[in-house]
Amino acid sequence: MSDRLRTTLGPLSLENPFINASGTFGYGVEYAGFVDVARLGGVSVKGISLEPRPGNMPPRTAETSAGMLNSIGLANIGIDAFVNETMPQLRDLGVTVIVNTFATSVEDFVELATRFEQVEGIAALELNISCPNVHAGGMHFGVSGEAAAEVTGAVRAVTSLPLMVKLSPEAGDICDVARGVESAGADIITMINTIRGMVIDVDRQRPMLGQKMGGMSGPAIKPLGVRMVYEVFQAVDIPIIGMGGISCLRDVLEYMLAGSAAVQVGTANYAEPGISLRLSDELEAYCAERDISAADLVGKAHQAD
Amino acid sequence: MSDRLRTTLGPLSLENPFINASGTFGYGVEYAGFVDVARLGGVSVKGISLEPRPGNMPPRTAETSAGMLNSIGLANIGIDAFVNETMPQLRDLGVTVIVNTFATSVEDFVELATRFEQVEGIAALELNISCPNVHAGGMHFGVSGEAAAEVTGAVRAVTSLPLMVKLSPEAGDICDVARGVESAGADIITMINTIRGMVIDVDRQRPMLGQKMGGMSGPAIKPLGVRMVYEVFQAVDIPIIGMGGISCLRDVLEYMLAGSAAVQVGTANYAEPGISLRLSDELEAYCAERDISAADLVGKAHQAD
Amino acid sequence: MKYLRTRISEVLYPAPDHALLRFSADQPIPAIPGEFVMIRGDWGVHPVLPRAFSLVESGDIGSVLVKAVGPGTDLLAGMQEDDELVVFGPLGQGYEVHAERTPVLVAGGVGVAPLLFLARQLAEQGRKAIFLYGARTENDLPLSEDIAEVAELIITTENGSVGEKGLITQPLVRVLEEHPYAQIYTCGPEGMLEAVAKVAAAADVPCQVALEAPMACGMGTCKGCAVPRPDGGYKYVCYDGPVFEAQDIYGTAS
Amino acid sequence: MKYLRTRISEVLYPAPDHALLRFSADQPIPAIPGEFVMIRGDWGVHPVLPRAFSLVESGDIGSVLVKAVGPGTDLLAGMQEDDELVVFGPLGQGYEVHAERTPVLVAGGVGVAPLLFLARQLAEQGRKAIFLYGARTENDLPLSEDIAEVAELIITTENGSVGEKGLITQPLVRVLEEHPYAQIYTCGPEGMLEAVAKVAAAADVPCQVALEAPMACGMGTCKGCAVPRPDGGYKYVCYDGPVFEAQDIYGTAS
Ligand SMILES: Cc1cc2nc3c(=O)[nH]c(=O)nc-3n(C[C@H](O)[C@H](O)[C@H](O)COP(=O)(O)OP(=O)(O)OC[C@H]3O[C@@H](n4cnc5c(N)ncnc54)[C@H](O)[C@@H]3O)c2cc1C
Ligand SMILES: Cc1cc2nc3c(=O)[nH]c(=O)nc-3n(C[C@H](O)[C@H](O)[C@H](O)COP(=O)(O)OP(=O)(O)OC[C@H]3O[C@@H](n4cnc5c(N)ncnc54)[C@H](O)[C@@H]3O)c2cc1C
Ligand SMILES: Cc1cc2nc3c(=O)[nH]c(=O)nc-3n(C[C@H](O)[C@H](O)[C@H](O)COP(=O)(O)O)c2cc1C
Ligand SMILES: Cc1cc2nc3c(=O)[nH]c(=O)nc-3n(C[C@H](O)[C@H](O)[C@H](O)COP(=O)(O)O)c2cc1C
Ligand code: FES
Ligand code: FES
Repeated sequence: MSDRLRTTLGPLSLENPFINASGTFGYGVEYAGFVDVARLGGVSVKGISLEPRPGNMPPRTAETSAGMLNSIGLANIGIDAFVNETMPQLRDLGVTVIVNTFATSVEDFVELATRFEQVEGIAALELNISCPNVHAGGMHFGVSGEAAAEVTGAVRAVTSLPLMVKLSPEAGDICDVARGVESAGADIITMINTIRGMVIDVDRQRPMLGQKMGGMSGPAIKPLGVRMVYEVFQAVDIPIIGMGGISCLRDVLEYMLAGSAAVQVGTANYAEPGISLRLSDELEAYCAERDISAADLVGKAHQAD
Repeated sequence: MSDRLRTTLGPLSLENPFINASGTFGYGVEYAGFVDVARLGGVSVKGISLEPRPGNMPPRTAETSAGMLNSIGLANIGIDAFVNETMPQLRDLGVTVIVNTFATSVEDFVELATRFEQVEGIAALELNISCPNVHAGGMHFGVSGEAAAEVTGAVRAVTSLPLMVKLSPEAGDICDVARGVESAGADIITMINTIRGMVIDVDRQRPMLGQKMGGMSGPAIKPLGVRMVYEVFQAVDIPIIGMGGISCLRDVLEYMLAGSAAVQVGTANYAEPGISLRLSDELEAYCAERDISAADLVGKAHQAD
Repeated sequence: MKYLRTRISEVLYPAPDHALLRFSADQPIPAIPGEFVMIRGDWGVHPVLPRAFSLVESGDIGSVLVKAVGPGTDLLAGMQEDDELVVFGPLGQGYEVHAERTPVLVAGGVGVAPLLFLARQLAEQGRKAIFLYGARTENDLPLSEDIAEVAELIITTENGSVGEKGLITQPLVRVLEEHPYAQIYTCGPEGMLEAVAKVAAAADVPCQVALEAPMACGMGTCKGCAVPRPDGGYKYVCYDGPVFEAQDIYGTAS
Repeated sequence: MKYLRTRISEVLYPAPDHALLRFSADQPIPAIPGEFVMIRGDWGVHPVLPRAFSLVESGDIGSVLVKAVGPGTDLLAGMQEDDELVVFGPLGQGYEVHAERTPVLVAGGVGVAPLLFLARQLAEQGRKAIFLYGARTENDLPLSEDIAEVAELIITTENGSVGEKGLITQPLVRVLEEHPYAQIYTCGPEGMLEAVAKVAAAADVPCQVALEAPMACGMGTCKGCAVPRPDGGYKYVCYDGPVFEAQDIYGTAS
């Protein structure tokens, strides 16, 4: 692997700009027998909470046109099991670990960050702020710049890790939220998380999912993600990691041209667990042909003609 | 056509619940030679403004996964030509005309409504509030309940026509906007309008559309529309006309079960100008088989098991 | 095999709306009957998810029996020799064969796939299984000739067009009377599995059922394929199963 | 014809990546060369829009020549006899044939479609057209045999694999010198149209060009297919065109 794909994201440096998105690649270890996980730019693990969570009532997934809904309910093994059992395996495998965390209060976000501060072998922390804040009537942290800045600032105060904050497309004003997290000390913005949708089972005449609504992902949301990355690129100076519907090289190029310095691949992992490595090879070939490095593509679509 | 499909929407009664969506069926007259336009539940004409508009820089359309973007720029012939030249043809054809209007100030919305008050043969007025309000720093009418209520109330005061207000999925809180327009006197809510997306031409390394961003429509946005109709059905008492990605009977059923008393078909008209009549026949057969009327389906997905 | 991009080497059509897809693996596939693979073709953006299929054969050649029931299986059933596939597996827990108990295999429709694999494996070990195969009509009985070669085949159809008229549980009751010291291995529609489990419980015969659930990853990572446990909490079809002891799913109540 | 759900009656493959789709119309298609139809197959949710194709034949049977360049045309070019199509048209403004001027037809690649239709129509009227056909290689010259039957065919290829090596404008210049009292009808890639228009203007010969633009409705209703007018404002390819007088598009400057 030459250096054309080396990616610098503020304090974080990656071998290549391909990160597998949280919730779509487990904890990474499950794929060790299938994919050379150490070669990935990084793995954002399934969202970790203080306590283990069993998840929501099934059915938890449904397919939509060029996309899918999920209402997994952030099922995860909890921080203890992750730190004690999973992290050692990830260190042995040489995976570049990005720890995705979520909580329903600022205090819990801070406690998670504080505890990960002691853990060896973590490349970055990613805050999933698309969750209801129980102390704010369940209004989720991701909808306003203020709420997002509050949790970002509180975590920034206790962590020395590169700090990523993951934005929700349901934000009232995505640029406002982006500015909020930047001013509060985030190093990197990752976007976009899923947007809520519903599928109705016309035979049962009820919502398909046990939880009724689920987060939509996949190619269907790509134009939304590219548009929002394009807008946020003009609103902030910190690097952006784009995602939402990436499933081929062309999608990667669109996100980079819009302003993403790196990308995350989510739903596409289900169909092809090794897709990020394939896309990484394809991007390298693309850059070699043009004798450029991937970084040269970032934000190019903003240039005046 | 039996009465199974007869649809009552507050003050408005339709032969069947299929309306062709604004901007996707022209002014209706163009299709006279292709489709029995009088048999349609209704036609929501291309958005009408006080002045004619030439539209935006091309390219104006781009395709996305299971959807499309458009940045037509609300090109239209203006109210004078519409009233003097188009309306007489629509009356002759016996089309159930829903006049979709848009403006960038409350005053202009009011003037449009006032002038249509004099025009014969209009079944309903539909306000497209997904437009920037020039007097509110371009913040569009559709994003807040307050702004939406203001324009709705002002138009309500001058029109005796059944009043539809069309909601944007980019609303900060769609239920808040729905309650706002209901309290301000709207008779019917239509939803959803397009959501902004972007496609980048990787060869030119620039946004594909002349206007950079465009409104996304088609099957890709259906889960979003169904979810929002489901939410709004619980928030208001006035009838809802659902739309967003409808292209087959199953889609129609999903929207009705979620709470739509009628539907609008948009993008699907491009591939098959007669699709609404075909779906209407299919819905009638579906209802006949089960010996129910379409109205029996409305909101059924909300029943507890 | 684990995970590969391969091509379809042969397509057979054992029944209407059914296709048997064979593909060559880079390395032999060490699979146990009941284990499955996730498969997706190069068909662009819709549908996005791969589909789960029980292995019918393993070795240098893998094969799956596809019944067309929706968008994904329609596309797969329409594929031709040389078309590209992404396949990964074998995944999940297969059947645990009991060394002494008389093997009674109960298949419903496309549930025949993993059980033909099992019947062949038993035959190789010199054990002839009793194979109960139920379907709606004679058109829903793919691979029955192959079964007859390796097992004692008993067929039922709901319309009586072939075999005994009625449901598969009728002959099952008789078979269990003749062979009380049996082990049931079953795969098929939800309703059939439950009925078979009831009969098994009543006859006090152990029963292994292969479940289905909508899946995204097939690898135990997405947590999508949850099924409630009778004792609370969830099991995951893709890695706790798809094969379960009947009572772990339906409780001992049944 | 206007608008119908029909089936493909025949598929021919006149060149690599090209398919000629023939379908039967409920009523004869009264079309003028240069007019087009919008076509979409029953391929589910992606891509959503129909595609525009110039008619090659009208009458009881309609046909279009499809060149596979992307998702929609790949799907159409892969369709088989009996597959369903939704077709509507004829749409737009075709070529206006001048009664006396020598007809000079200039086709680039798949732009041959409407011009073969025109050449045949002229032949029926006893007029033999001069048909200039340019392509990259010999593999990009579908239907040239059909043209030779009805017109005087002159071919150029960029690699010289067949006909004269170079661009079609070379023989065009010569032809216009021999036939100053001519009318040009052209269809092909943007660059070629502009070059042809230049040559025509220089020789003071009237020229009709058939344009393309991404289309949604094809009916003049969506306002998607706008092209800027040299004198400001927009023209719409689907109903002001696709055939235009060259100077209305490129101005008299060229
Ligand atoms: C472990 C396992 C092994 C299987 N083995 C086989 C096999 O050998 N042969 C075979 O033909 N089929 C098998 N199936 C079922 C097969 O995966 C589904 O039929 C397929 O996913 C349906 O996809 P579709 O797009 O065709 O239809 P969809 O429209 O996606 O689904 C059609 C119907 O099946 C339901 N469904 C969707 N996904 C699944 C799913 N993964 N499992 C069960 N139901 C689903 C839908 O709710 C709908 O009712 C297996 C499933 C599992 C979980
Ligand atoms: C009036 C008219 C007549 C035409 N006649 C023919 C014909 O007889 N035979 C034929 O093979 N093709 C014809 N075309 C072009 C054909 O419609 C496009 O090639 C087709 O729409 C491409 O769709 P796609 O999904 O295959 O590729 P896409 O990926 O959609 O497009 C492939 C490339 O073509 C461009 N494109 C997309 N849509 C159009 C469009 N409607 N017109 C032009 N470029 C487009 C895209 O920007 C991209 O560069 C005609 C176009 C028009 C407007
Ligand atoms: C099944 C599933 C589970 C997910 N779980 C998480 C999660 O735990 N934390 C998180 O931040 N994002 C989660 N996501 C969102 C993805 O990380 C990603 O933001 C989204 O799916 C868009 O990318 P994609 O279209 O490539 O999938 C999940 C997505 C899916 C499909
Ligand atoms: C090309 C195009 C033009 C449109 N113009 C208008 C318009 O003028 N006024 C309006 O209220 N909605 C307009 N819409 C939005 C549609 O009416 C509809 O709300 C949206 O497309 C979602 O429905 P669909 O997915 O069925 O297309 C337009 C949509 C398209 C695709
Ligand atoms: S399918 Fe993903 S956990 Fe089972
Ligand atoms: S394609 Fe719709 S106006 Fe021309």
